[in-house]
Amino acid sequence: MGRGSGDYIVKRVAFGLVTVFVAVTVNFVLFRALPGTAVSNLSQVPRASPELKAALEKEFGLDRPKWQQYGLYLDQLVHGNLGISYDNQRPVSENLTGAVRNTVPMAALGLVVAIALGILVGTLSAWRRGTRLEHLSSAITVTLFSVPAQWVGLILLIVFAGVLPSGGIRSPFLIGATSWGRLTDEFRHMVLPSLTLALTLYGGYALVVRSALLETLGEDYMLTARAKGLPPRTILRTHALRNAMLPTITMIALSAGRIVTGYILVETVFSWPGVGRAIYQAVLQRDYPMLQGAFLLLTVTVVLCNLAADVAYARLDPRVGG
Amino acid sequence: MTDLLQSPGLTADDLLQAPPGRHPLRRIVRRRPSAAFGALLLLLFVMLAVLAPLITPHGVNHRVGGVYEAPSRRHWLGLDDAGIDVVSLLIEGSRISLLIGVAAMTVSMVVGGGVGLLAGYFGGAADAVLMRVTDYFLVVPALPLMIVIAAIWKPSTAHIVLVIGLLLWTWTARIIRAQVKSVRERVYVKRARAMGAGHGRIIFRHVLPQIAPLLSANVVLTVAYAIFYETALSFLGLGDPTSSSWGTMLRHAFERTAISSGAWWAVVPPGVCISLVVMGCYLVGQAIEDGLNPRLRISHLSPRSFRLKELPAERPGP
Amino acid sequence: GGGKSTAKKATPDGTVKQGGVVKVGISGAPFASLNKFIGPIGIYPALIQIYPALVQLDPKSLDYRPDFASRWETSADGTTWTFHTVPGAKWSDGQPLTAEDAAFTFNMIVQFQKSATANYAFAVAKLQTADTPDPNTVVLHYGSPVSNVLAQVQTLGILPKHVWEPLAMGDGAAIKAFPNVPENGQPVVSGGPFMITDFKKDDSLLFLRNPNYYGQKALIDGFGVKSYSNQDAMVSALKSGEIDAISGVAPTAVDSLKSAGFTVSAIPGFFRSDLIVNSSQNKAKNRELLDPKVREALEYAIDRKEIAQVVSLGFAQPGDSIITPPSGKWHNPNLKVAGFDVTKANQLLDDLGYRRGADGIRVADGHPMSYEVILQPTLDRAFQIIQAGFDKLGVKVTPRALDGAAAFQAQKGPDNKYADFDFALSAGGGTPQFDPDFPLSTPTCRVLGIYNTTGYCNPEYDKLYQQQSALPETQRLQAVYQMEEMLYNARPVIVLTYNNAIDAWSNKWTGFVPSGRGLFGQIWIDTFLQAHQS
Amino acid sequence: MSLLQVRDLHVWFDLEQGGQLHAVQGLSLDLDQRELVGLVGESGCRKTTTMLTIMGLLPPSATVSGRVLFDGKDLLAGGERGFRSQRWKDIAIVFQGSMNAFNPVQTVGKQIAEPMERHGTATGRAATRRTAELLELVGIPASAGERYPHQFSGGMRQRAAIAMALACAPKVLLADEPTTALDVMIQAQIVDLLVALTREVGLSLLMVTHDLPLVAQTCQRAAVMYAGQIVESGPVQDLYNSPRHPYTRLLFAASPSIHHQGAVASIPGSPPALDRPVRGCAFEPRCDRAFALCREEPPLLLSVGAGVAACHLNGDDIGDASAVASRPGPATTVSRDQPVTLPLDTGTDPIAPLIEVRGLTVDYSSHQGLSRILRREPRRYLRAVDGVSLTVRKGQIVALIGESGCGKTTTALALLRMIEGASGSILLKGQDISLLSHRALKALRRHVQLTYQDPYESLDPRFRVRDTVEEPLLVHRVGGMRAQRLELVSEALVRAGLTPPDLYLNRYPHQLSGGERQRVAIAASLVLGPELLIADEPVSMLDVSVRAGILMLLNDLRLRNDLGILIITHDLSTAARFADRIAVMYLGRIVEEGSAVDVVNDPRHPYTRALLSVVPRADPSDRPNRQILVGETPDPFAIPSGCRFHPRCPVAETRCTETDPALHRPAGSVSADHQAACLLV
Ligand SMILES: Nc1ncnc2c1ncn2[C@@H]1O[C@H](COP(=O)(O)OP(=O)(O)OP(=O)(O)O)[C@@H](O)[C@H]1O
Ligand SMILES: Nc1ncnc2c1ncn2[C@@H]1O[C@H](COP(=O)(O)OP(=O)(O)OP(=O)(O)O)[C@@H](O)[C@H]1O
Ligand SMILES: [Mg+2]
Ligand SMILES: [Mg+2]
Repeated sequence: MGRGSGDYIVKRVAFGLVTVFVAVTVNFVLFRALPGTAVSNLSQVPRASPELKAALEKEFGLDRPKWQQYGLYLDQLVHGNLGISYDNQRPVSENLTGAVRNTVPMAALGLVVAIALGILVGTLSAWRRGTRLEHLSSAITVTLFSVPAQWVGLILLIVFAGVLPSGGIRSPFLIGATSWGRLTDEFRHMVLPSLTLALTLYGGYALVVRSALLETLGEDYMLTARAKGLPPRTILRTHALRNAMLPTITMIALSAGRIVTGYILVETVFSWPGVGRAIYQAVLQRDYPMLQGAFLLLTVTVVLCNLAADVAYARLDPRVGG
Repeated sequence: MTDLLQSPGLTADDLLQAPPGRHPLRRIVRRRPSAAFGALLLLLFVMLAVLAPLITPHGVNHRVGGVYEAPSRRHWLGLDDAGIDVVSLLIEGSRISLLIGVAAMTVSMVVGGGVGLLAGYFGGAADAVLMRVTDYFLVVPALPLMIVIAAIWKPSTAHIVLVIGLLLWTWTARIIRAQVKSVRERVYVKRARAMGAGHGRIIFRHVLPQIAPLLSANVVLTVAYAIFYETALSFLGLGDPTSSSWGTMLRHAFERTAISSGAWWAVVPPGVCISLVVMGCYLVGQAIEDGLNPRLRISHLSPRSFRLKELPAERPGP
Repeated sequence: GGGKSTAKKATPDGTVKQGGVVKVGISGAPFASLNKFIGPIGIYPALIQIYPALVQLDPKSLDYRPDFASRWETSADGTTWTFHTVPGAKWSDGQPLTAEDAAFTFNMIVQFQKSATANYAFAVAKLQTADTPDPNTVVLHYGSPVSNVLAQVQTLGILPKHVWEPLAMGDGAAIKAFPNVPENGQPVVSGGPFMITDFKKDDSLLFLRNPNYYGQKALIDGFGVKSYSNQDAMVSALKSGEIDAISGVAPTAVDSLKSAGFTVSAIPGFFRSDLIVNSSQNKAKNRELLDPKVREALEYAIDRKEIAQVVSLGFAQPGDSIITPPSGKWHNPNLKVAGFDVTKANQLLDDLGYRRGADGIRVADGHPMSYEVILQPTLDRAFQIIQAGFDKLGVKVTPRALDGAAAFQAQKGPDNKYADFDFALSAGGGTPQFDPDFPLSTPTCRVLGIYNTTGYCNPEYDKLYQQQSALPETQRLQAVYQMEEMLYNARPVIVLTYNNAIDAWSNKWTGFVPSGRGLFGQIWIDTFLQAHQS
Repeated sequence: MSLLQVRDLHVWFDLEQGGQLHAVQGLSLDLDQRELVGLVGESGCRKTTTMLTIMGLLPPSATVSGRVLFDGKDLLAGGERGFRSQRWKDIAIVFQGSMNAFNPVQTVGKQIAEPMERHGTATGRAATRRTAELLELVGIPASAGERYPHQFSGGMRQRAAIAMALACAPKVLLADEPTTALDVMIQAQIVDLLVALTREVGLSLLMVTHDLPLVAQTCQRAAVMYAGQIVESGPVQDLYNSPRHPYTRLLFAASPSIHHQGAVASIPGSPPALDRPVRGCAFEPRCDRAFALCREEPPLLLSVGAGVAACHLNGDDIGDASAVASRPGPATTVSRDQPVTLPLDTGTDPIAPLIEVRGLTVDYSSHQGLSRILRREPRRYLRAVDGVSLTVRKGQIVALIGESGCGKTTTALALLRMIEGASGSILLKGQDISLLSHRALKALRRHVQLTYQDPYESLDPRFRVRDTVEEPLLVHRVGGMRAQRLELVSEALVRAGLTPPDLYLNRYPHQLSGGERQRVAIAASLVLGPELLIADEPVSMLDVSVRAGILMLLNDLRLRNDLGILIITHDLSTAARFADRIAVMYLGRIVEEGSAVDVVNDPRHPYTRALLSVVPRADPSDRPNRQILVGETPDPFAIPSGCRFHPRCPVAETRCTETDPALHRPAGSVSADHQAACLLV
């Protein structure tokens, strides 16, 4: 790796920082282009007075010029402060933490299953190309890939009605349950949304793994490996998969956008109070700090994922940066 | 979303190796049964869309019966939550959804193609700036951003098209940039430049035709994503509520508890239609990409081995 | 306390089974905070259960009855109200609950009404101060007579002084920053029939019976509320027994719930669907819409029955006044809904000389009668019906879908001029109160740009509004009727339908007293007080 | 009995569009212990296919019959599994294009050790030790085993591939084009290594190549392959002196030889596609000695002298390879790449220079890593061309030769002002173009044209021949109307030897052979009527059989049209045969310059001498004492002090490390215009 790859990582980090800065700025402008403000929402109360409106505007700093708001926002950010949500007056970070804590286990479960399934199915269908097994798995994969997530969710809801909880993150009415009881309850709630995510996401991964692996299998060094007398499984494991993982890693990291899309839909279908719903809610409430925070979170997450992918890439592929 | 569909390492070098017949696309599609199936699906829906005004049995704005009336001889797939014929809605929906898909794809191609071309062809500072912008759109989660933009603009079909198109272009831009960068280094492009040919000539006569096949794969796939996103936006109530796209149908079914009412006919058909079109696009797009990638044709680790013909071998010939 | 016990105890007459937790599903409506000074919506129904009020609304008589105040007197000039509170009451944490708490709450809101407590300013209008001559008496001093003091003090849930006093300092910023959530297993300090023991933002709430409640204790151990963003999932949860009741059932799900053996209650609700017509004199174009005759014609072209049928499957009635029927006597019974009569509507427009152009669209003052209707996406079905009716009238309407915030922004326009929009379809009637004061205040000049959605600003009306707020009840009723009629005739809002409050619950439970805002509503506290296992 | 025997081998491939391709047609081959056999033939003769069959590595679309006997045991009969245990242990292979034979994400050492572990010949520490030994054996420091393939240069990778093949001490090594695409010097190093291995390790080597002189110089026996068959085999001496098959003779004739001033001829046509049965002799359409029988009946492989041949001429003496010129030329009926003999002609009158370059220097700025910017290290420059002076006159061919990376292409691009960062003066017909504006440059481009190395890449695959040739006209807005332009295009095609032009106008590049493509590229350069043509490696990517044709064409052009031509090449024999003047380049400098005769016959610079000594000669008896330079061209970032050649120079003295020599007339040189940059001459 040496200096070349160090350079490479430094460059990636710099790009990531630039991207985050661009995101912060663009988001700031964008959200303020939303018609209506939080104030007009919050002042829809009986006998709200112009004073209430003014009070709120002052409180949120919305009475200042936009560039000043931007400066303040940047200043806050630099100090690690995401601001206060208009919606419930709690720090955005606290709200986000709550939402993230709800989303992550479900999403992680779905994602891990999706990636594992994707790699498995992708590998099988590339390796066993032309066999009946491959045709079958490809058909299923492509079908699931083509189905909108919300629709899969609805169908699963019908199918598992009565068997698994139909929505929510936990049963809020378990009074005095044991911690084991709570755990199984939460897991049961997680099954359907995670399954929906897994089913709708794995296809994409499988297809990427498949084409990456197919490409690798056509490389000359695969022929070398065969010529050396290595058994197919060994070749697959030691030569093909590692090379095929390179593009796959990048793809998985970049698929974060798609995953978030999946979350929002799945969270809507399964009444899941996670990040996706929080963003959606924040849009409706014009809760700028919350929106900015959530977008920053997502952007940083994706940038970090990409960075992690780049680092992994650099570790896996000695050519990078050289 | 586009991300997952592009072959990771396909480069223009590979494209070069594909013999440039007059109709490579047709050849590719014809050779694969799955692609033929996809093309057939697309053809079917395009025909539905084109013929929609003629073959829609009932108006899509007219109540012809009770809410969620069950399928009958008159209404094969029953009625929706406003007493509108589902078959008619599906046919009309194919028009709207395909229109949105194609229009958003066009936007995405124009923007992404332009950015990719400029960045890839001119490189340097233009490339650096354009790519950072692209990075932003790449890392910002598309659907939330669409939600925001859809809320800024009034949700007309045109705006939905713009929103989707403007967020889908990044992948097109990246792919085209990579291709252009590679084609730009092709010897025949250098030769043209050495000859004194201008940028316009090089771009339009040499570069674009070369990346056209891959672009066409991207085109088809982008249509699929556009439809996907329209569905998602509509589902969240951010689509154009008055257009009868498949996404709107799903939203109505969702909002008005079609499932609880037992009205599967309001939920299943639009979902199936969306899936079929997306599948069609995917199969065709993937076939084009695979077909263009010669590296996919060889596998050194095939489950089968070569065949052995027993001696004596017959010698072909006279 | 017996909060956690689910044992079934028989009441003296031996028929009622006590205990159990009722699990209620609600649709949408996320709740962000339990601090009542934050946000306009969502948590009222929760707070009414935990914070005692001096008086409460009685579901039967639809009048205010003693609650924490066992009786009250009014001075002759109507500016001083003396409430005698229940002695010996306690907060859920054991601290004494006295008139001091009430006075503290009122004074705090008065003190910070321009900042932290601004969203409750309406309930302390003209209130100068509250004092406590003795721990069981609170006296409210008003600057001038106020007609709806009882309605206001019902809204003003009493806060525990020992919790809030330390926050009511300085500029009051700490008031809004207070999370007010159950912590370390301790419920939110409550004085009402229930206390909140668990709060998950935007997800769920758990209420358990308050053992220290001064009034009649609930029969159930408690109830939980869970928010669903998917109606089907909620219905399916009810069917599978995950929840016991739904507050706010979609009309489309009623049949299936009934046939599955659930009790479905559909009662007149506080919910309206409105067609707002821009009534601002600033209106820049299409000024013919300001003409009452044109509005009348348009109203005749609206098929309210069809809307009630298609959108609400019959669980709605054609509407007239902006005061909904469950408001009891405040709803003016003399207003008559204009029927669907396209001929008459056409006649009216013909009489105005608005002839149809070549495309079938009428021309008014040189321009086609073609308008834009702002609507929230959920109202598109109603829009379709209105559009069909207007079509027959030669009036073209095109939709412009916007979410709530954007819709209001589009209506009031920049500078709050209300210059641009023509129509807006909205789901009205978010009234959290039984009292008509709030709905009547919406079309006043004072709240232009704040929550006046119509641009209607009529000094005469405003004067009436000012008057009614100080009149004794019988005279106030007349004033309210007069205002309702004025609005009906001016039609800043064409009320399309009154929608039912539909709730459903499992037959395992009985004794609910649903309000016009659903099971989990905020009108009265009786909903769950009488509920028990069947 | 031979160690490896291939008997009556047939291979068929299923074609995607249906039908079968009979790729190998009854091939038989023997390889004895410690023998070094060459397998020669044009590209597409199925040499690689044959190698893969021997290794059992054919794809599933292949059908095989025949026998591959190793030590008397039939490998084919055992199927894939049977092969798997044998592979590498007994027979190992060095693949064609070893660039891609290594897994890019594994260290080279690991990949070398891998088959040892697999076959159990050495494991763990022993495998590591053996890997180190092998690397040392092929001349790579053992520590390099820790490195990744991309960190190796081309030559090192080729060596490593050989080391990998030797891992399990196989008895037979198949080397598929082991030197193609490598520089002459590296080529010589690799060949030396292989020969030494047969001697020291007792290896039998089957070397596949299309370079007949290379075989002639290294192997004992050779087999000539054509269209999936062996057409002749025998001791190399016999093949050279008395070829029995016309194909063998023509192959020898097509390879220019450095000191033989005999004519060079290309073989017309191209090998058959084999997707339909061939009647008669497969070579018949291209054969200059064909007669009626050849079209009717396939010839049988019969013993002739010490070897075998498959020709109906049945061992008639068809003349020795070097004597082609004295005989009537090959049949021209199907000829496209018509063989032209070169009238020997050297010294042209010293007329005014067409282009004159003085002190050309080109710097490339390196990619500046971010960490380097952060550390404020100065930007590094790579001096690709350092003070080059060159002159090309009308009707003259000047050859610029040198190893890969020495700056030849850069020089050419700078001449055309196609790169930034060049300094020095460039006079085109007396006018200094080094400061011309872009607008003026466009006019200049009409006069100076460049053709590129790779004919497969230099044509736009989507352009018909006419579009390609017409493009310069359109760009420069000359030629007027469509019809006139067509005329110009046809004329250019004719000049480039593509007659009749109508046959080519509407073809796409993939419908052309490599030679034809290069001709089209040349036609496109000629269409504007340039005065100077720069040809960058015009033949290095082409098959031997067509190379001569292209070179003849260039030669012809300068004679007929008074064109000045600058040929850039790394092939000394080409330069020696066709150029009037030769400039030898090393690391951005011209180290020797003079008339072709002087440079070839009286080389003065040690580098030129070394280069000349390693050029393979077609005559197996002419095996000169080769002076193989060690190492490779140094990194241009770290140009050695003093004479930049001194680290590799066999005769360097201490002063060479200090003083940078200038070009000067070497002592004792007969010609006034012969110059060399060496302190010792
Ligand atoms: N799997 C295959 N299916 C069909 N044809 C094939 C296959 N593999 C090789 N060929 C054919 O074999 C020919 C190349 O054969 P091969 O590589 O053995 O020739 P070669 O003599 O090694 O040529 P070169 O000198 O270019 O390496 C090509 O024309 C190709 O069409
Ligand atoms: N664009 C570039 N940027 C930086 N360095 C370059 C560039 N092009 C060439 N070089 C370097 O300049 C040196 C000379 O390259 P050039 O291509 O002129 O060599 P060449 O003699 O033509 O080699 P070959 O025979 O391989 O074509 C090489 O070390 C090469 O790595
Ligand atoms: Mg080969
Ligand atoms: Mg070069």
